[in-house]
Amino acid sequence: MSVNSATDRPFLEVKDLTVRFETDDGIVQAVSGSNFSLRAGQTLGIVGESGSGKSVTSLALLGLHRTRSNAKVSGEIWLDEKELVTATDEEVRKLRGGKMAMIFQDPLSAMHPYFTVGSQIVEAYRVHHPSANKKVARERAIDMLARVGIPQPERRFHDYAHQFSGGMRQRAMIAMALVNDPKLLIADEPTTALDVTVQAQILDLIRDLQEEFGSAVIMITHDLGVVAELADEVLVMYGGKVIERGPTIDLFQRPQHPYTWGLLGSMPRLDREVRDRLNPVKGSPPSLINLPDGCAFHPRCPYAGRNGDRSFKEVPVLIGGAHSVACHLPPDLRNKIFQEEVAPNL
Amino acid sequence: MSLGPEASITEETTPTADAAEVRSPGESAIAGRSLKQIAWRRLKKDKVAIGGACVVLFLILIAILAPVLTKLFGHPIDEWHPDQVDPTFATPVHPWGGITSDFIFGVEPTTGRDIFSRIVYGAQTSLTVAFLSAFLSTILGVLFGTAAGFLGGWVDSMISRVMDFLLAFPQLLFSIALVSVLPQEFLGLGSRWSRVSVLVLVIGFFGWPYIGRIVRGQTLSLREREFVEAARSLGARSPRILFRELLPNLAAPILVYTTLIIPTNILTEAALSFLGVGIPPPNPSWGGMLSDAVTFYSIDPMFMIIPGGMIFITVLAFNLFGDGLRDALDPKAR
Amino acid sequence: MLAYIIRRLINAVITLLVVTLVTFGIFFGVPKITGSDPALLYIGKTADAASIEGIRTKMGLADPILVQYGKFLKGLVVGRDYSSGPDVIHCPAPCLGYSFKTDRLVTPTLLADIPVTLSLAIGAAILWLIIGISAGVISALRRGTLIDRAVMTGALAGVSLPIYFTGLLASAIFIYWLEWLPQGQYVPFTENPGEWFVQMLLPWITLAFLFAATYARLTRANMLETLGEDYIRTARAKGLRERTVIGKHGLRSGLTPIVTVFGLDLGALLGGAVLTESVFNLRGLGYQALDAIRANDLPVILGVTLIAAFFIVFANLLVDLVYGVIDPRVRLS
Amino acid sequence: MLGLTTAACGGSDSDDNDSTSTSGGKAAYNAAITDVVNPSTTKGGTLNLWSSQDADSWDPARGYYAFVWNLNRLYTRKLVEYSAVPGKAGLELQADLAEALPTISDDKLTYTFKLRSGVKWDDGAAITSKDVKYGIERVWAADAISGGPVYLPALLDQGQNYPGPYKDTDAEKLGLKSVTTPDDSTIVFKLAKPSSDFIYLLAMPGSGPVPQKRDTGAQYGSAPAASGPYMFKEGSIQPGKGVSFVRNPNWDQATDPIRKALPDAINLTITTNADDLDSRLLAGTADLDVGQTGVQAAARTKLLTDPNLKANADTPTTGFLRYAGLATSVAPLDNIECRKAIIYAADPTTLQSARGGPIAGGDIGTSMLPPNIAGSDAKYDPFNRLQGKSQVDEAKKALTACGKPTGFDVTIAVRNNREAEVKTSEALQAALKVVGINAKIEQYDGAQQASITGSPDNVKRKGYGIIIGGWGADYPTGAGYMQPLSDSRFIPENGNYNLAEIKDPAIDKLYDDAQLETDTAKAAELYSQINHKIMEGAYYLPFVVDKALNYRNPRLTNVYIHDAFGMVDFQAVGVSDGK
Repeated sequence: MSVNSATDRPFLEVKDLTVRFETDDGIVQAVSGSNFSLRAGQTLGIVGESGSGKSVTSLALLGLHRTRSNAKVSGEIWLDEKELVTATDEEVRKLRGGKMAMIFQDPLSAMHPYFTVGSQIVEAYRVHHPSANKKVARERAIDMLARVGIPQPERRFHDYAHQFSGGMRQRAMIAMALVNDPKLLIADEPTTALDVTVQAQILDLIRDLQEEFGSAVIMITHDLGVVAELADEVLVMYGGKVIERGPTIDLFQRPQHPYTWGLLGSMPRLDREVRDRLNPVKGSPPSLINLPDGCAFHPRCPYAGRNGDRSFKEVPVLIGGAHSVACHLPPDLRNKIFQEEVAPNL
Repeated sequence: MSLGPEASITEETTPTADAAEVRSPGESAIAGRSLKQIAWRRLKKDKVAIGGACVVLFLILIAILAPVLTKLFGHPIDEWHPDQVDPTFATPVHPWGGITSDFIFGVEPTTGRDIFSRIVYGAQTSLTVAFLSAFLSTILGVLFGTAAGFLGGWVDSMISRVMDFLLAFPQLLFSIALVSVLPQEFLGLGSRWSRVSVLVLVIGFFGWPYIGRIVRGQTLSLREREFVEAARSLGARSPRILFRELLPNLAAPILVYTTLIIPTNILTEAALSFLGVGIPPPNPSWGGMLSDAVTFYSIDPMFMIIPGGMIFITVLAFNLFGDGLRDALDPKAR
Repeated sequence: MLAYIIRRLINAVITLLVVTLVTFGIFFGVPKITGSDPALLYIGKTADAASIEGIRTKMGLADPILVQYGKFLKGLVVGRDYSSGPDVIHCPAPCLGYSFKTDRLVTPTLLADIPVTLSLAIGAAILWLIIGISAGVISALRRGTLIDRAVMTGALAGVSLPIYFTGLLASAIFIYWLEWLPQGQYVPFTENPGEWFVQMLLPWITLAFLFAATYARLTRANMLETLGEDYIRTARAKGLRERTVIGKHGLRSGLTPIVTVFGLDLGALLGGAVLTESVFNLRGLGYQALDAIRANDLPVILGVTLIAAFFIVFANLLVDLVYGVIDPRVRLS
Repeated sequence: MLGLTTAACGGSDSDDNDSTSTSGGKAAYNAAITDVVNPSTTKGGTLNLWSSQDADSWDPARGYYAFVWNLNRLYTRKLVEYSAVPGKAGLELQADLAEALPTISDDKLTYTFKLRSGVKWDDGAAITSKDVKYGIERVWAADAISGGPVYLPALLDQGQNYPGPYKDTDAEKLGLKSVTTPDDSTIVFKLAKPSSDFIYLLAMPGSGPVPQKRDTGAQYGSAPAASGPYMFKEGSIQPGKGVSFVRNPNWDQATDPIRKALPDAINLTITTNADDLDSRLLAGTADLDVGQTGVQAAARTKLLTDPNLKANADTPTTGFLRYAGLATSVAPLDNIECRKAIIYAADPTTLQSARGGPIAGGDIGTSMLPPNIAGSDAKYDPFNRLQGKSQVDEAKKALTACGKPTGFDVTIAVRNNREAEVKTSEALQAALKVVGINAKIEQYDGAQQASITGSPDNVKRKGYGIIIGGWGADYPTGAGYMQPLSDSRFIPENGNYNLAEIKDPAIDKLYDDAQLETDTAKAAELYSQINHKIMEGAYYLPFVVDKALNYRNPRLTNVYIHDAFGMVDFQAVGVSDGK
């Protein structure tokens, strides 16, 4: 788990990805021009409020937007030397669930209520292994159930999703995702629907499996704690844009964007004195139909006015190296504010 | 995120909307202030629904102006015109069901009465019955529905049982039988309006369980919802919760389903008249005209097509409008 | 499970009892109130007081209403006897009564009508299921396209057309104008399947048209709701072919609610499709009921209402049981 | 008869020409009214009768439909029977089971019949006078076997209160005192007072013989015993489907001067679709509509516009009269002038169209005695209705005379199950409106007629001033037709048909005189007087004399309209092609 294997090409590379939906109420800019890459065995965390575009990004990667006629995707997605945006539906379908798999949030609604969990896993396996007969597939499925730590897999194989406990359900979900040892695993809020104790178990499970399969993982969450625990690199999204990107440790130690500060501020910490209260980001996320002019965050940004009215006019661009940020505040001013006003409260 | 991106976006575009409304689609019909605005915007955009609404308004106007229209373009509904029909064959002398500049919708076989006037007055009957019975169903439905859902317990089980029972009833049969045993005239309403009120009673009565069920369901789900809980925790008394919190939120579904049972009632009224237990002659009703047409439809199809067409247009218009309204208030249903 | 079924059966019986009670009350009670005397319906042109009295006692109309009801129930369970003058007519259980108008036992009379209604209902059901569901699925998948619009417009028109209009229209066109179909009347399947088919064709189409419209709308709505579900997205994420996603995952849950509606509709129809039967002169339960009501033949009215209610209640029960099987989340208890 | 038809055809000349041009025997429009069409004696073949309504009952004592009485001639022989000839002659009675018309005692109270020898039941048993008496006794058992006419008790019960054979204590169930059977071939009737109509009552199906051991009471209609040339095929009586008759092996042509019995089999098929019946008639797959109530509107057009079809059609008067009774018990109709106002205001033409027009409906009615009954006179038109217009001035005059110059309110009671009657009520309402008489139409359940318009109390209470009705004679004499409608002694508290509630001693007297009059011509004169009295009293408003446009299959032989039934005499018909 190190970031220094600089030579080999990234396993996943996303260039200027833009996703927009045409709805009755107008064009929705779900994701606009986000860039990021990911190496095999690495974990990328994407954080942001709901509607920041993080989930849409993941759906775009899997090409799930394709079934929705009103979705427009532009940019490039390179998965292991293959470009996905321009690829045919059939090509993408073959990759889906095979080379790249996804773990969804609420597993209860994400699993078909009328089919047994086992059969759904078998289905997932056989679609990518047409040669495999039922028996093989069944063994494989039971084996996976066992691998994700479900007791008595043979028996549970025949159960329906609603008969599983929350945690077990999520394990089953993971088993279904990993049944074809994907090279890229996208986990969309895998733990939000679960209670805290189970959350930890699931995260550990994902980490172990990742090491076992050596696959790349994209961890989508609004919970920085999860990211801190798993990710090598973090992407902060706001209003459909990547506003800050950097190695996890670096980002947690020297967060650059006021929004990131807000997120950190809203994150409960064990080492924090009980007396100081959390200070979450005030205000509500922007409408993706008509984003505020200039910096999308400016209406909620307490420091927006600090250097003239640029924030209200220009859209900031992501600048910097390994740790880059999209903010109009000059770096020195930003550091000053962080040191003097924000850090003390964290 | 349980609704997938598109729906979650509608969530973000309506920031003031109560989160719960979006989390559970079924309930999203329950209007928050903003939702009403959205609904209205959607409705205005829905050309078809607006079209339906216009036709409905037009028909209502016709019904109201029936006497005037008859004076202007027609002849009295009970005035016979033997000169307009062939005495031997009983069919209109002029082609196309006897349509002439004088009788713009043609004339009735046998009697030579003016179909236009009879259609116009038929609209009066048809719409009156449909609206009043829908109104009655709604009142009863809301009353029992909220009672069942809100009070719960034995009240609920009682009312639910009654609703199931009524729905398990051969309704049309029973309506026919009922109408034929109920008195032909009372309260000095005159044969026409007495029968209208009988129809309203019967149709309205059999209609209420449909609304009742929906209202009950809504009330049950609302009962558990935050704001009711809140109101309760603030020590609000039941009636207050019922009228200040629940009913306003039931408004949307009630509106939709009331609109949607009107066309059904029109069809039922016509059916009863068709089966001969509707409005007594010489008062016209579309269903009645259709049943008269049975004897002649092979030789004088117009006599069947005109009233049949009217029923069709009317019901269609109401359905279009009703659907539009529902879609507008409940995006999931689109 | 068994306990559940038993409880449901008991409920069903209770419902039926209430139906009989209400019907009985209205048709035997009201005449008592309004003073119209059923006995007079059965006497000829020239009625003398003595014979009217005779009939009244023979019909048991002299008894108080509850006694009459009791006798009716008894007949239902163990059968009863009616005097025919020299000897008695035995009416075996389930005895729905004896029509003094036609001098026939009600039960066999109605049983003889069931085949007609049955052929109508079943035939139409097959048609409307095929047409309605496929139309609904297609327009759900082609949502927003021209096809979708066309289907939905057609469906809306369908639900807005009164069957007694489409029926007449259809026969005017196909029998009188185009002369594709012959005049005629119902012929039992057992007598002549071909003729039976020809004669039932128009009723089937007419009835199916109405229901197909409803089902198309229903199916579309369900499918759309299902296709919006997470598990459909999951299915896609697994890399399943669209065919499998829609055909297996989609239909499986999209069509499950249809089962309920279908059961209830069929149940209601078996009780007599009054309008269709009267438009097409099909002497089924519905027609029988109309005749009975017009002729004030109380025992028959009571019998038909009871049978109709029976079908509906039975359908309800069946639907719930079936649902318990097809939806693993539902546990019957 | 010919002249009568001509005159009766109020206005439409075409009929006259057609009917006069009918050369004996050839098929032509209305030929069967006056002549036997295609006379023949060829036996064999099957007669296919169709009907759009089922028989009310095949039990002779219970049937009341005209066509059922007509078909009854196939399987039931009575002591006397109507002759099998067209025209008025058909109204004459002829000995059937009896070897001759009865010997009537001088006091006109004792009728003695001698049965023919060799008359047998379909099972071979001999038909005895006891069978005849038993059959007649069944008429008393109206509680068990209701539906049929109940005339005989009025003449034969004579205070005995005979309970009917089923409650009869007599061992042989022959306890009716006024009828005696000295031996198996003799039957004697003793009347309390003379009645010239009595013999007609004996010609009714209900007076036919019934073998006591085969009587199953209410179920007898499902397998009646046969004395005529045809019997019901085993188990062929299927309610709502039809019946089939086969030859009765024990019937002997030699014993039967009336019946021809040409076809080998007669099938009656009941269809649920009247239009289907019509198309079958025109296609020749059906021979006759046994109801003889006329074809539907659709077929009517075809029939009358195609000369070939028209040549096989008849529009006989059915013997039914359609009218409105003007209830004298309801103000202001207690005043004759107000009644006159209604009659004058009524528009004969719209009323006629409401009934179906001059051909399918009937001729404009002018008085209360239909043409097929001795004593009627089609030229008698006291209210000048034949000119076909409502006479507003006359009506206004009458109103003034009645003291209601501006008109009055009145209720029209009409059966809800009779489309044509509802239409007539609407026509009447529209016409009355013109002179300021506001009529309110009240439809009542036709099935309950006996207790609604049949109950004078109810009529008074509900104020049914105008009651739409129709009547056909049960037997073709003035009394048989008019007495229930006009004799003050014929007003029961239920099932009353004297709708106007005429209480005129003069009329009652005339009926009694008529009963004493055995000479039919003289009786006819008396009935004509009654008819005049009824019209002068403005008790009834006659609408039309019913006609029905019926089609006969060209292959049929011996077709003619029988005046007693106003329809084809089914028992006489044969088929030419032997199929």
